[in-house]
Amino acid sequence: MSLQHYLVISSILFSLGIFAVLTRKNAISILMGIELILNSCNLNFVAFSRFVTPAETIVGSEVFRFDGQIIAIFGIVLAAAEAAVFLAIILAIYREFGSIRPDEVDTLKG
Amino acid sequence: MLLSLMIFVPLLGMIVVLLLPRESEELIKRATLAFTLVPLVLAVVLFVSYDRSSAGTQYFVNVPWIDAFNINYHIGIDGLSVTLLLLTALLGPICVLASWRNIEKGLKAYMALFLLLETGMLGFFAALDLFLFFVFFELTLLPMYFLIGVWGGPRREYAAIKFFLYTLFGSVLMLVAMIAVYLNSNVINGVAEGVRTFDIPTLITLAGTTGHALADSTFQMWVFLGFFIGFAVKVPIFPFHTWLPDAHVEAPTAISVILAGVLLKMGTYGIVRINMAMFPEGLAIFTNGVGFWGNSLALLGFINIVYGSFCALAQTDFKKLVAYSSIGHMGFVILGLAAGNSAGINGAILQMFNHGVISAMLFLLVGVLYDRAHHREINGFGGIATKMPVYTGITTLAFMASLGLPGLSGFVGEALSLLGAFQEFELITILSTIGIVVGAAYFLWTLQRVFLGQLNPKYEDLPEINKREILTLVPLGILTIVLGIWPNFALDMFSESVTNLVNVLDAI
Amino acid sequence: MEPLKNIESLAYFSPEILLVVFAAAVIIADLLIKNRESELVAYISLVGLGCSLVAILITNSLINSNEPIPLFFGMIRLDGFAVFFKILLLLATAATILFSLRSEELDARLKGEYYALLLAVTFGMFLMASSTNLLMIFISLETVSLTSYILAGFLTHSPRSSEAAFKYITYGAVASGTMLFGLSMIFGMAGTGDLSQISSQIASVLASGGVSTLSVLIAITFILAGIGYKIASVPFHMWSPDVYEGAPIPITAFLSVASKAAGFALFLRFFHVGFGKPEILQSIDWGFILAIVSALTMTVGNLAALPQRNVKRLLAYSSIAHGGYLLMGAVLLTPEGLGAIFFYLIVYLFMNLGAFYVVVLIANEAGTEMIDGYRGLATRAPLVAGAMAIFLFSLTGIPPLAGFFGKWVLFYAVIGEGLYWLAFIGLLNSVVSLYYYARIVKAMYFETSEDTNGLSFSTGTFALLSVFAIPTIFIGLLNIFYTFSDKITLQ
Amino acid sequence: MEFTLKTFIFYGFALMTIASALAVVTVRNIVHAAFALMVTLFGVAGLYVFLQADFLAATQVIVYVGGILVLILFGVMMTSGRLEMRIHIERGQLLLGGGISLALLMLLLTVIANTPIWKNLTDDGTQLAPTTERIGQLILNEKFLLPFEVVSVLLLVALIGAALISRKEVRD
Amino acid sequence: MVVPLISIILLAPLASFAIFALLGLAKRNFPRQDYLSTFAMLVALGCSLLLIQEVTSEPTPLTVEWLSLGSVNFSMGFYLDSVTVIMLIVVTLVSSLVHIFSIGYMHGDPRYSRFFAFLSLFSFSMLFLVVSDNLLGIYIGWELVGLCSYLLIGFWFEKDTAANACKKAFLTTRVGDVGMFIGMMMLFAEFRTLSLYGDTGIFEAVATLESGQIAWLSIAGILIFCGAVGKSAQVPLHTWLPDAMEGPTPVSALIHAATMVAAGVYLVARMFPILTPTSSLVIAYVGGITALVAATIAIVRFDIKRVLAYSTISQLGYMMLAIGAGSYVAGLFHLTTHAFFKALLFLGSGSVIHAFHAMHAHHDDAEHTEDAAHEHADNSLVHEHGSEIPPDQDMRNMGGLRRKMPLTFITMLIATLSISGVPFVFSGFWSKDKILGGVLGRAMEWNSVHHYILFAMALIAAGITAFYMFRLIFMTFFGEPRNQEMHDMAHESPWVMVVPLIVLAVLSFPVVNTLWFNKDYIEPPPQHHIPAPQHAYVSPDSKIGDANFGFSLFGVSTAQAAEEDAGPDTAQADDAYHIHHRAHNIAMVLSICVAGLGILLSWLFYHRRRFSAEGVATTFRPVYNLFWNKYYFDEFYDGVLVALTVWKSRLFAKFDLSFIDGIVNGVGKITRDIFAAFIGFFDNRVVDGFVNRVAEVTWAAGGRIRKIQTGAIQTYLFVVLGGIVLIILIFRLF
Repeated sequence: MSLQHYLVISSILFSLGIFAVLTRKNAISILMGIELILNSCNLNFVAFSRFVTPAETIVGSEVFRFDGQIIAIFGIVLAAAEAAVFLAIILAIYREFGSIRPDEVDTLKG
Repeated sequence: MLLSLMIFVPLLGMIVVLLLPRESEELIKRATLAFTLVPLVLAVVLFVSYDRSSAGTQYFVNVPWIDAFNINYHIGIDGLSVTLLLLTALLGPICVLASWRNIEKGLKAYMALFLLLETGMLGFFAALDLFLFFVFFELTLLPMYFLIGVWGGPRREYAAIKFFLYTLFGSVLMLVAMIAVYLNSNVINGVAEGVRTFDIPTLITLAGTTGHALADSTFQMWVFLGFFIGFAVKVPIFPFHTWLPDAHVEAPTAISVILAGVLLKMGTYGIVRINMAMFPEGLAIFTNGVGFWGNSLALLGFINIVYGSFCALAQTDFKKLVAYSSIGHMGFVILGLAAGNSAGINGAILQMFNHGVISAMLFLLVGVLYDRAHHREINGFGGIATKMPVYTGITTLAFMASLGLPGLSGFVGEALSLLGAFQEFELITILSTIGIVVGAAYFLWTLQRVFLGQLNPKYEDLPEINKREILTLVPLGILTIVLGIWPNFALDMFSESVTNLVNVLDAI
Repeated sequence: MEPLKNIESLAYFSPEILLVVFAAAVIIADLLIKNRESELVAYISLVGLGCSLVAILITNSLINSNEPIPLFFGMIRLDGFAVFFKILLLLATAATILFSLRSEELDARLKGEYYALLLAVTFGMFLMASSTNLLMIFISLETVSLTSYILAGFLTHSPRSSEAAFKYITYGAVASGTMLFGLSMIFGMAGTGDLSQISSQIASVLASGGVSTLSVLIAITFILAGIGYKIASVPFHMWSPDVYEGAPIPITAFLSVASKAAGFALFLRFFHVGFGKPEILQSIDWGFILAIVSALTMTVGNLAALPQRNVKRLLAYSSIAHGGYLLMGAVLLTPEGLGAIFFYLIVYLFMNLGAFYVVVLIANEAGTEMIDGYRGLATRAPLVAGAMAIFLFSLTGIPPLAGFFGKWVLFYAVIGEGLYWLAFIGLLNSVVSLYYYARIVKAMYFETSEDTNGLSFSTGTFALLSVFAIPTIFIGLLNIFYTFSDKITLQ
Repeated sequence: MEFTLKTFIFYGFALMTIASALAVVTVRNIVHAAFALMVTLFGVAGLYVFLQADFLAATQVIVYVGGILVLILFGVMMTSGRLEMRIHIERGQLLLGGGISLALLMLLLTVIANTPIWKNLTDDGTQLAPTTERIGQLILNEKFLLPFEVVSVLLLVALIGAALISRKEVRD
Repeated sequence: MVVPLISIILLAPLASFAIFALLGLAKRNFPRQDYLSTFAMLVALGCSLLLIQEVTSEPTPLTVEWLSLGSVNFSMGFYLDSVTVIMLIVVTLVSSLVHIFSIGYMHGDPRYSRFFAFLSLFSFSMLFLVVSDNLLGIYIGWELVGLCSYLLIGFWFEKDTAANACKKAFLTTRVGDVGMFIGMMMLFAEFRTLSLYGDTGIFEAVATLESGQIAWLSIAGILIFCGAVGKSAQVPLHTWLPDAMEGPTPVSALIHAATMVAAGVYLVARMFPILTPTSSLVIAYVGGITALVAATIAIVRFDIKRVLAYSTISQLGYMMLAIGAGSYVAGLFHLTTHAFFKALLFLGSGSVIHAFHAMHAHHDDAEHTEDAAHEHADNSLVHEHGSEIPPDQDMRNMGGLRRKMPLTFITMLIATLSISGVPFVFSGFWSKDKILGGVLGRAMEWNSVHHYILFAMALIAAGITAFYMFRLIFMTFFGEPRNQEMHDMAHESPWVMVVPLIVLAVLSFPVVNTLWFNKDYIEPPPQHHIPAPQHAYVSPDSKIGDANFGFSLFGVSTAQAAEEDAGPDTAQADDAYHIHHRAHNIAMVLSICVAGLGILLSWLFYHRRRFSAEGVATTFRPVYNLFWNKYYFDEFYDGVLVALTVWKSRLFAKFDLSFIDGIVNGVGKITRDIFAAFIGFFDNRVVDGFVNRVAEVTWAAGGRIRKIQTGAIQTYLFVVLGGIVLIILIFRLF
């Protein structure tokens, strides 16, 4: 369970997210891909927080390694906010275009 | 002060004209005329009061402008610039008069732009700070673009943008070269010390200082090229010339006059002021007659002469013919400059001035005819000498001056250029004389087709040239004759400066 | 200087706080006001911006030029750099609000939310300009992005607007996700989120071989995706034409100026502070990559602008190109480069906003965004046409307009670093750009329209127009604009 | 590394995460995909636990699974009558997408392989103190107050914005 | 006194023109421009006569600085020696007479005033040319007379033939002028000055050249001579002069007989000191060939003015030959005598034409309608050369006029006798004889084949001259009228026209001319690069020649005079004198013989009609054709130049059509059709095309980039992520 394990997992998640984003034909699936990407980032932060960042020693032997974790928390919050707005926009798109296929929303081009 | 006043009076005029009500056209015209007459008066004053015995800059003003780049509002005149200032200032009111009746729409904007243009041109010839020089150089672009584009002929849009793009392309290279010069202006023996400068006189001195970065011949060569292409577009030198016929054909008469009379001179003036004075080493690479590039500048002059002349011969549009003849005549300027000796450079500068006067006349004359017949097809006329004897007389004068008839101004510059060039480039000069014959051919042929022969019945009622038109032509005609008889009138102004320049060039 | 703690920081944070307070005030006022036509909320926003400006100036007087003040345990930093960008962003926002007042696209009933969002996005941008911590960088970026998505999609019954928002958020989310991944890698390499510490840490691990060059490079490139998308640099620019075209015009103007400026603030701070150390540059010459990116950006922007018929879209490409010009200065790492960016941004602010303002006016009066709609404008509305011509030629960089001086300082800085090739490409691009800018001028001046009725505008319109046009003429000619940036450094 | 129960469970979680993520990007039925995503999120939460980020693991479950995922499902319900995605994906797009993803994966793996400071950092088994309290302090009183406040503004904006945009009809 | 006098000489005609031009701008006319111009010329004539007294033995240039270029200066000034004064008097005298003649001849022309103004301008230019002391000044005058010639040839510009002729004249001479200019450039490049006289002048500098350095000087001399070839209508640039007869006849008399065309001779004489053996020989040969060619062409012309034109060319060739052969004085002497009698001949022919004036007007009308028919069909440089002769100039329409116009007849007869070289009483004999003697003398002295050939040419030409001149007289004045209608209309000209004829007739007698030659008035300048015997020879030549001529007139033996004059000189000079003396006697005899033969043949052919000219023409058809077609010079220019570009068949077709055109037109056509078209094409397609291509590529690139912007968001994401991969890979590669 070394750092590299986690990093490999997160890399795979990231790549899968990218794959989803690039190939899925549904806006919501793209959102899911984005969530995968964000999760992989968070995993990275937490892993680094655990293994890399210097520990802060508050009392006795208690060791805290936090920066990464807190970044990850904010990451989750941001993901939530983004998801909310994203879905709102998907609804608007659905209303205007009657479809949430990303390749059908292409009136602006050239 | 006098000089600044002269440069900025037209700008003031522009503001005044813009504030005038659009409907009062007479007022606008008169105001414009007044605001162009002021620079003329001032130019005459400068011309007369200029101390001919000293070659140095006079009437200079040097105040800081943009400290961050050590840019100064540095203006001043030497013999060369005062001559061209006079030309510019003279053509100003003439062009206003030439536009008196035939601007049908947007008179106010036209006059305002014209005044702006005049400020740009005057400033350009007076600027002694490289940056200022460039700004004024470019300042002429915008008004010109609009003047051609709005008030021009059927293909005006194309002509305007072509003019703009070509010139901008050239000036972009100039800008790079300019920055390079500035950046190296404080480097001596590889060490940067002191402040950088755009001051042209200072730079000229520095470029002659041994060990200075500006004096390095490779550096000079590249910078020379940068500036040269920028100016070459303006002159225009083959192969950067194709904007000129289009611009001329489409531009209204007065603008053609300015274009041929002044704007083209900006290119050659720049070559003298910057390329030759500042980068003699660079110049030498292209004019020393040695190696592959050694004859290139003279060759360009030759190509311009022959190419322009033959193109002119092929034209059937009167104005286009005159436009191509301009290309040919500017070739003599280039040839003379390439010679780099006293006769050549003096001749080239004189040719600049003379060509300004003569081509202005030619375009005015074409305009007179166009205003009456509403076309410029040379073959569509014939025999109009019977109907318009005075017009024919003046045209003959202008043609003769342009084809280099001795006794008229065109000859002196051309002859001196050739005399000078022959000392350096014998074969090229001899070949260039073809231009003299072809020049005579196309002008005489035009004269024949338009004026001689049986009167074309279509033009039975062609009215003779009127007083206002004569008024625009007479000063130019007088200059043509006076300079033909007494060229020292102009030459005196700049021959001292040229001597200095030649000394610099000879030192290389 | 030791980072200030939270409470101590508040005083220095007052401009941002004021923005948030006024955003809240706008929402509350909107609830209270019954008259839907009232423009009060807009004026409240303007007052908020004014107060914020005053606060910025006050905080500016508190900082010693050489010593930036780290706030909130070093999360953000108050320095001349931040102050400059804040003022710039504030002006852009104020202009956007004024545009919005004139715009007829926007739904009058949603004003409260609209202005509140504008203030919020400004708040986010302020943070972007002052963040010195990876977390803050990301959060501020996301704040701006999210708000921008909403603003771009603000037109409720416009498919174009919704599409713009959709593309924007999809693109933005992927880009920011990628960036976050990159940030996490940097975090993992440096073990800290603080930029200045990152700088030294990365330098030392690179030196010790603790990380490979490639790893840092990949991380930087990932981060570049996020920042590059904000400044619309190739290859991260593709959202911008579509979004600019679809978004309400004031928002387009805002995005093209403010968002881009904030992006550059972030870019400069991140790269110059985080990776500007010579040791890092020795192994990873990201300046060179970005120089190529910059050349590509302006070329693509200018070339793609050539065939456009829609003025808004054309200006979108144009602003991509201008992003490319700015990027030239950003890769230099010299005081000249920095000063050039500052100067260019000021100029760009006026000329680009001015151009967009004219687009707003024409969209309102003539009901079109197409170039054909500009035909004969010179006779129908001479002053507007004149101002537009000034803006466009300034964007081209024709003297004596400010745009020329902006380009001048940029190219000067670039050539000063010996990047002749880059300067040359940039200048050629200026020539190309003339062509499409001139097409609008051509339509306005050289062509005539069937509709010859004069367009009438209010005095206020002309006043606002001149607020943009006059600086566009004069900024370059005045000495002071070249010198103020001397004091501003990035540490 | 010894093969203990702990490692066995770790690998289980890892496998679960990756497998379900794979399902997220491949299954045609979008609801199935959403459920796969849920599994992934749980998996990641499990990994957090392994990393001794207890508070974070909880947050992951609550916010992600409880919030975001539900939101996504709502989105699915509101936008599509049919849950099956019978949309043909062009082979080219698939190949290119797969290529780019793989390339990125390769790059990232290269980074991991080429970063010595990340090597040999194994879980030393140190038991960290529960993090919740300290996190609370950091966020509310110390270093992370500013991000926290900013995020609150962000959430407010997102709230307003989402409401604004998704609203079917503007109030009249 | 010199400067004021010269100034008045120059300014008087100039003022006359200036008044016309300035009033013209105001669209007015001076009421009596004719009197004004004539008066100005008379004033100039008076001043010229006064100048005779002012010539000093050591002439010095009177210069002002004209152009100062620092290191190089150009000065303008006057140089007054005997040659100048002679030229001044010839020019002012002939010009005055032509002015007076024109008052009658041009009466009633719509552009009457303008004609006189142009004449004034011409006189000014010619006088300026004559008095200039430097090459630049000469060149200025040189071109100005060309301009006036252009204006006056094209005076009746409504006629297409006139319009073409004036252009052709200007352009053809300009070709020569360019050569001259190149020569000037060579001199300038070497000596840094264009002044001829004085310590810094070219002549002084030439004297110091080593003999090894004169190869280029020969070239320069020949190039300068090119100017004279153009101006003086020497082969091969002579074709413009016959066409120039489209101008009013007084113009032909003044410009194309007496003055301007002689300026070439004057120029060569002025440049005498720089001539080298090579360049001298070239000049002499060109002159000789011209003399012969033009004379043979003149035989077969029927247009009275064209006969005179070819005669002029021929006589100018004579002069060139003389100077080229070193007979400086003889050449100038012939210039003077020729000026008078040829002016007389032209004015006489003008008087004849004037007699048909009513017909002329009638003909004009006809031409009008005809022109209107194919109005402006002629739009190219090429024009169908007007080979048809105006009826009032066609000698075949004349005959028997001696009774109708006795005064004209008598004066013209005197001139004809003079030009034919009828001995002793007529000036032409003496000048021609002097040339022949000079050439033969040199041939014998140097034993030079070249000069023998030249002598033969000159002699043959002299015979032919006598033949065709009498042919003219016989056809015009003797026999029966061939066109009764026209004959009936003919009448003697008014006094204002006849008086100048009489004056000129008087001037055709040697008395007037001899006065100057008698007093050693002309001193030939030294030639530094002609071998020594020549040097010793030239100086006595003039004296001996003059003495010989002068004394023989007064009935004193030439030999005696020569002995007295030559006095105790070196043995070499003595030798030279003897050779010369012998040569002169031989030449005189021969010249009288050929002149007599020529006149006799002419009498037999055209008066007695013993032989049929047509018969001879048929017998010697090829030769006749050669003459009739003017040695195909025009066709040659056209043909050769066309051949460069047009394929063979077309070339032959043109020959077959007897397509007559001149060099200018040929060049013009080629330029128009091929060269300029190519350049125009080049300009449009290649230069512009390149730019356009760049623009297109740019534009297309814009279109490509646009295509990437598909509007589908996933495409954009591909670009983003692909871009990231690419950036990394590219950077990795470097």
